[in-house]
Amino acid sequence: MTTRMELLRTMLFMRRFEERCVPLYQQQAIRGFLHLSVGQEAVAAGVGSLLGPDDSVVGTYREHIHALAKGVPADAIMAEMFGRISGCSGGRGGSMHLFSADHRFYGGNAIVAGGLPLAVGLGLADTHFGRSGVCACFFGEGAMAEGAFHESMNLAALWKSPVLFACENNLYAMGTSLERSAASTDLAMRAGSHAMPALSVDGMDVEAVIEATQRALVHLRAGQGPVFVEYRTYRFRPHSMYDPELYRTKQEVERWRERDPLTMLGDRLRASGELDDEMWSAMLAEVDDEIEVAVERAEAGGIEPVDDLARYVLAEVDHG
Amino acid sequence: MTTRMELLRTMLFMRRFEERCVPLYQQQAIRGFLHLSVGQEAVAAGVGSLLGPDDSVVGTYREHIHALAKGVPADAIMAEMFGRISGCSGGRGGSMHLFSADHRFYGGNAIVAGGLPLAVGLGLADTHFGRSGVCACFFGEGAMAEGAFHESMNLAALWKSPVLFACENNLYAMGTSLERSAASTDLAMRAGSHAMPALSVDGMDVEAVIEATQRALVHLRAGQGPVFVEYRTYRFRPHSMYDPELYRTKQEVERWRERDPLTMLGDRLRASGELDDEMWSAMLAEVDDEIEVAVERAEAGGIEPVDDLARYVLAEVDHG
Amino acid sequence: MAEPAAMETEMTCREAMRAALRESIIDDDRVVLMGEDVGAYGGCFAVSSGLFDELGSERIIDTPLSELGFVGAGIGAALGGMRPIVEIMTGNFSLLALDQIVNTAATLRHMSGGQLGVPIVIRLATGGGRQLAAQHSHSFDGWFGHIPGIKVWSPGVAEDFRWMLSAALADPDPVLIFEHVGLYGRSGPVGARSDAGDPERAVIRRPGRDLSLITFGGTLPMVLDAATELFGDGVDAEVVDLRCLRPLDTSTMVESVRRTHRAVIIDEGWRSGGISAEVSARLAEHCFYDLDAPIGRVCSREVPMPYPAHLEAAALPSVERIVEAARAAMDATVVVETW
Amino acid sequence: MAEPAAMETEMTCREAMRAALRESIIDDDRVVLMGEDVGAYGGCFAVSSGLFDELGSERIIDTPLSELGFVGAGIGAALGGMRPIVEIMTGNFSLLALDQIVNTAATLRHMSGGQLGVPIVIRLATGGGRQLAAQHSHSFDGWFGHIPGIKVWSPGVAEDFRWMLSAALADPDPVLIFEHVGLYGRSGPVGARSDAGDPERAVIRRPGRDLSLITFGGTLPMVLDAATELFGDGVDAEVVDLRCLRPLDTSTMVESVRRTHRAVIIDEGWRSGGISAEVSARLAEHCFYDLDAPIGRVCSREVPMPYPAHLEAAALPSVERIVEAARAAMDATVVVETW
Ligand SMILES: Cc1ncc(C[n+]2csc(CCOP(=O)(O)OP(=O)(O)O)c2C)c(N)n1
Ligand SMILES: Cc1ncc(C[n+]2csc(CCOP(=O)(O)OP(=O)(O)O)c2C)c(N)n1
Ligand SMILES: [Mg+2]
Ligand SMILES: [Mg+2]
Repeated sequence: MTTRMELLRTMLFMRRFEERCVPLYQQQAIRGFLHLSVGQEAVAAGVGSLLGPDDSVVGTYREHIHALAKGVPADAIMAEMFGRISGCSGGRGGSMHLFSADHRFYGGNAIVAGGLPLAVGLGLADTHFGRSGVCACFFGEGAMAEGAFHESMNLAALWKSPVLFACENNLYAMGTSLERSAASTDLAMRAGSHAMPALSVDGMDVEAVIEATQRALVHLRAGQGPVFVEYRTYRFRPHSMYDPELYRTKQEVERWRERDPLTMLGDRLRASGELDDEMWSAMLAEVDDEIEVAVERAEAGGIEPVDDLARYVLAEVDHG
Repeated sequence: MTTRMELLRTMLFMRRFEERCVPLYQQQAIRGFLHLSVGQEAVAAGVGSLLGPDDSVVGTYREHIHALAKGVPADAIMAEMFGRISGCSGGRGGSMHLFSADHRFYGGNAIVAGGLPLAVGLGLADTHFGRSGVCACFFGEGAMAEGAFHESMNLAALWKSPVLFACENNLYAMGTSLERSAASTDLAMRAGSHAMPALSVDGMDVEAVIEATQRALVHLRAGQGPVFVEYRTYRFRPHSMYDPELYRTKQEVERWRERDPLTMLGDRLRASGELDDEMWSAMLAEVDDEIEVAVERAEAGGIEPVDDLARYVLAEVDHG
Repeated sequence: MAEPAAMETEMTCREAMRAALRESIIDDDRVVLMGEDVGAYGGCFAVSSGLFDELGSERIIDTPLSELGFVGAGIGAALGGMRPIVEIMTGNFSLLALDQIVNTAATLRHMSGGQLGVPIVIRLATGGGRQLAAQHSHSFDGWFGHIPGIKVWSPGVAEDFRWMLSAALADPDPVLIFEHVGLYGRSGPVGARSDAGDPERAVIRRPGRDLSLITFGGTLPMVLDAATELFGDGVDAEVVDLRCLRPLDTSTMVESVRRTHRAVIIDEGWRSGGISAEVSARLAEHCFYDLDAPIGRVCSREVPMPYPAHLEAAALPSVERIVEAARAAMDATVVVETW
Repeated sequence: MAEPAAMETEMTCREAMRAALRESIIDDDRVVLMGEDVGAYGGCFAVSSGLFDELGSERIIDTPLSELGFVGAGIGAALGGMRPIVEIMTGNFSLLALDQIVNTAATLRHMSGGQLGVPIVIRLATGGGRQLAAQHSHSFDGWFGHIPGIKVWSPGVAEDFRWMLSAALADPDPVLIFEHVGLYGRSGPVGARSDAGDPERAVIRRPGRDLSLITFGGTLPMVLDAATELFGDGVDAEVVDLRCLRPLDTSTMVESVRRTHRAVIIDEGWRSGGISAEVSARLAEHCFYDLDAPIGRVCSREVPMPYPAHLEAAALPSVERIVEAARAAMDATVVVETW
């Protein structure tokens, strides 16, 4: 079992890692689209703490912290955002396309809901080969409007594919709020209509996340088919670095910041005497040092020679 | 109000019209894929009896009787299946692509669930222009697995588009039974999850069909948004003319034939003294005569000159 | 009525399209703009920014993430008498809606024997150059040119961004407008509509005698730059802007090549089976006896778009590659790119 | 192990593919067949008939009507170590799954820097000629040839129906196999696998000296008929069966044309932007100084497929049109079809 202090550190690392990306983006060390999860750390950290090496993860374009949660090293992620050959996708993917076969981290998918069918298939393969893994598939509430969501839910339920459909409901899909994009905002009910258990949980409270996910995993690991969990969360920052945030008020963001998952857990740990200011400062310093190392390593990474451009379109094997 | 005798005649016409297609197909007067609705007449007849000229209909590849129900003349439909220029689509569409702009009959769509988004848009346009029409959109239960179904349901509910989602649940999609293709076989519950009223009704009983549809239409015509109705029905014949029917037993078909919508209504009319053998024979003869006229007219129809092949790819107007 | 545009103003392609959208929606109550985040967010590429506040949510319709659904709904709305402008955020996502475009919008008129038409306009951002990697950077513009029953337009200058939309809305058939993301920020002169010409005719953007550089959309600026560079070297290149990829204006390009006897096609799409192949094939058919050199093609390398700047730049057409191909054509050889 | 095939038997293309499916599934427990009605129904075109009863529902998986979903699930299963054969009932429906094919299957290896491969095989029935009209008859085979990261194969003879599948399953990348519905009932000799050759190499089905007729898949039989007819007229045509539309085997076709100096391409897809354009462009690039006549193209007319027999026949390539185009090539002219 992951301790509460470990969870706090994991979330802090995620937070600082992503906050560090902001100036790097402004300095143009990181390019393309950059989607941060700041505010949503409890979900990735909580779910991630319950997954093992045999389990797989499918993420979205907002997947840095999910990759971290699955154990992908911070420097490989940072290097990827820098487009370096030492990146976890060899520099070819960038922020939206992190991959690590070794960690069973299958992306990194910039097509909204594009990863869901993959998760069903990954689960199918685990079942087919009698392997014990489950697949945690993350997506936003906006993805639930896509046909791919429904097709995947039905297929998974029909085939009892061990997929945790982990919906991070942060209330917005870019600038479109859930009420403006969904006739029914009761996400668990919609998911449940495909004959699978569906729960909703406070996604700002990492302990609640863990408790709900544990319940889901019992069902999943018993081979009883997929489970849907709605994690109610919020992103504190814009959708991406380009977003003028015209669609929500500063006050709304402030209200949600009061439920910052780091503060919520931190306060509990302080109350129980497990954490004090000094420990916090030490943790912060340690985390920041680690991140700085990741940044330095990323900067030091080589870039792929242009002559290699055509590599990896097809496999480099002789299958004649 | 359509009388019960009129409904019986409508269903009889549909039945005899489609049964007449079988030898015509064997004689190769009708070609391509041919999907008959024999057994399902109560749905098209019942719903059709409640639609007016301002209402629109979107069908599938199994749409002959829906076209009839919307008032498209039998000879134009038969001529279409013959590929004649006098056909309701000028001969270009065939059995799967019946159209009649005059009757607001928008196909004839051979992509499963392909018509549903269209229906949402037709409803949107009616609302946009303040017109009173509603759109009756027919599809099979198999179509509910397609992403297009869910996207359309959500869009319609969100936009309060006046669409009657008329699901003809005949238990099979080609050879795949509902239990084998849907994790949840509770269709109304799945539809209802998109925040719209959803009913289930005996689709073999035309009076039940009418009653349920009337309720749906009250909601629709009041501008309160879409409604889903599941009509529980059965096709007595193979999926198309190619189907070896390996997936169901003769006994199952026989059991459903006991609930033949024509017999059910006929028996009631006999019981109430509205129908006797003589009237029935007269009706049958009259209907068959009409159908024979349609066949003769179809046979007499011209074919489009080959030189016209390129017509209708784009509009023939000068918009320079 | 929206105010008429002043004569010959300078504006960015983004502003030009915004003005066109605004005008179309104000002038014709059948017109709406619908798509993901076109409204409250202000448009992913800020094209429709401000319109939601001005014109309201009934005319600027934010849709859920349902590309297949809302494109199909747009088709239905067009059948019902509306003139919907459906925005698909990028051409990459249009693959989700392709069934509705190809199997429905493109076929309805023919299948119905001419009874039904689908006057829908679909706008799609397209192209690379912004390090958005393999799921956000591809150019499917030319690929859509394969489909009968639709039209495919591609503005390359601010003037066309300003005036193609109203022409598309006046067209009774489905028109897809591919807008290269790299052009939105570029400025150019915009004249009166009547000067814009038929959007389905190619335009000579630079006359020249020695060879024809044939292109469209996002690569037009770099082709003009290449022509300038070539001119410095004594090669007088003609630049043909196709503007419309379906139907292709064969005669303008054929006439150009009959004058210059040499051609290089520049297309940001992949080479194999792209629109560059069709242009080449047509020239070979019509200009077989006129050509003094093999036809060159400069396209994107046949790889999913890589993220890092140096690899992306290497994957995309460039002034350098265009100049090299043009020089090869002048030498009557061809740079055959093998991938 | 499935029993080894007897040497040189005669079988229909349908039987050949069925034998290939059966063998692959029996021999390798990573392999499954999944798709709509492949199981209990026996396959829409009866290709998999009997396999469900023999091999069971875990290996012959009937899917719901969810093309995007089950193609994506197939991709995921391939990532998970399976070797799924996903059947899409007809190529027309593949447009619903195109996002998964193009944005995921084709990009994953590249995006992940070579870590992940997608060894999926997608089988699609294709083509017209059965009066199935505008939503069931189109040939998108060549169109898919535009996409880097996938392979597109098209068997034209029973031998290839028999042996392409195992080669596709052995390939670490996504392979699409387009099977023309008009071929299923045709018979041909089937030899041992080792004789089948690399499926990505074009094959000369009939050697000839006067001109090259280049084709693949469903049009191969009529091209061979046309060659026979031409031979009666004193024209000795070589017939090149491309077999693989991506990667195109440029050298075989180029060598053929360097020998014959004339070429006509026959493709059931639409002409504009089809694979015929790419073949033409490559020949123009490689054979510019070898060609004695413009390259001809015989394709489907650029219309959504009409239902009536006479119009469908007029829309599709025919022996007559091939012979006419070949004669024009012999006269060093070209029949330019304008639509
Ligand atoms: C198929 C597709 N359509 C549109 C987009 C553009 N887009 C990227 S993220 C996004 C919003 C997604 O919202 P949600 O699923 O709630 O996830 P969140 O960003 O809130 O984490 C949109 C519209 C896309 N990437 N893919
Ligand atoms: C997108 C798509 N996939 C597959 C098919 C092939 N197909 C035609 S009808 C059919 C079954 C549809 O079943 P259902 O929706 O229940 O309607 P029914 O035929 O029972 O009326 C299938 C699989 C198709 N036409 N379109
Ligand atoms: Mg969200
Ligand atoms: Mg059914």
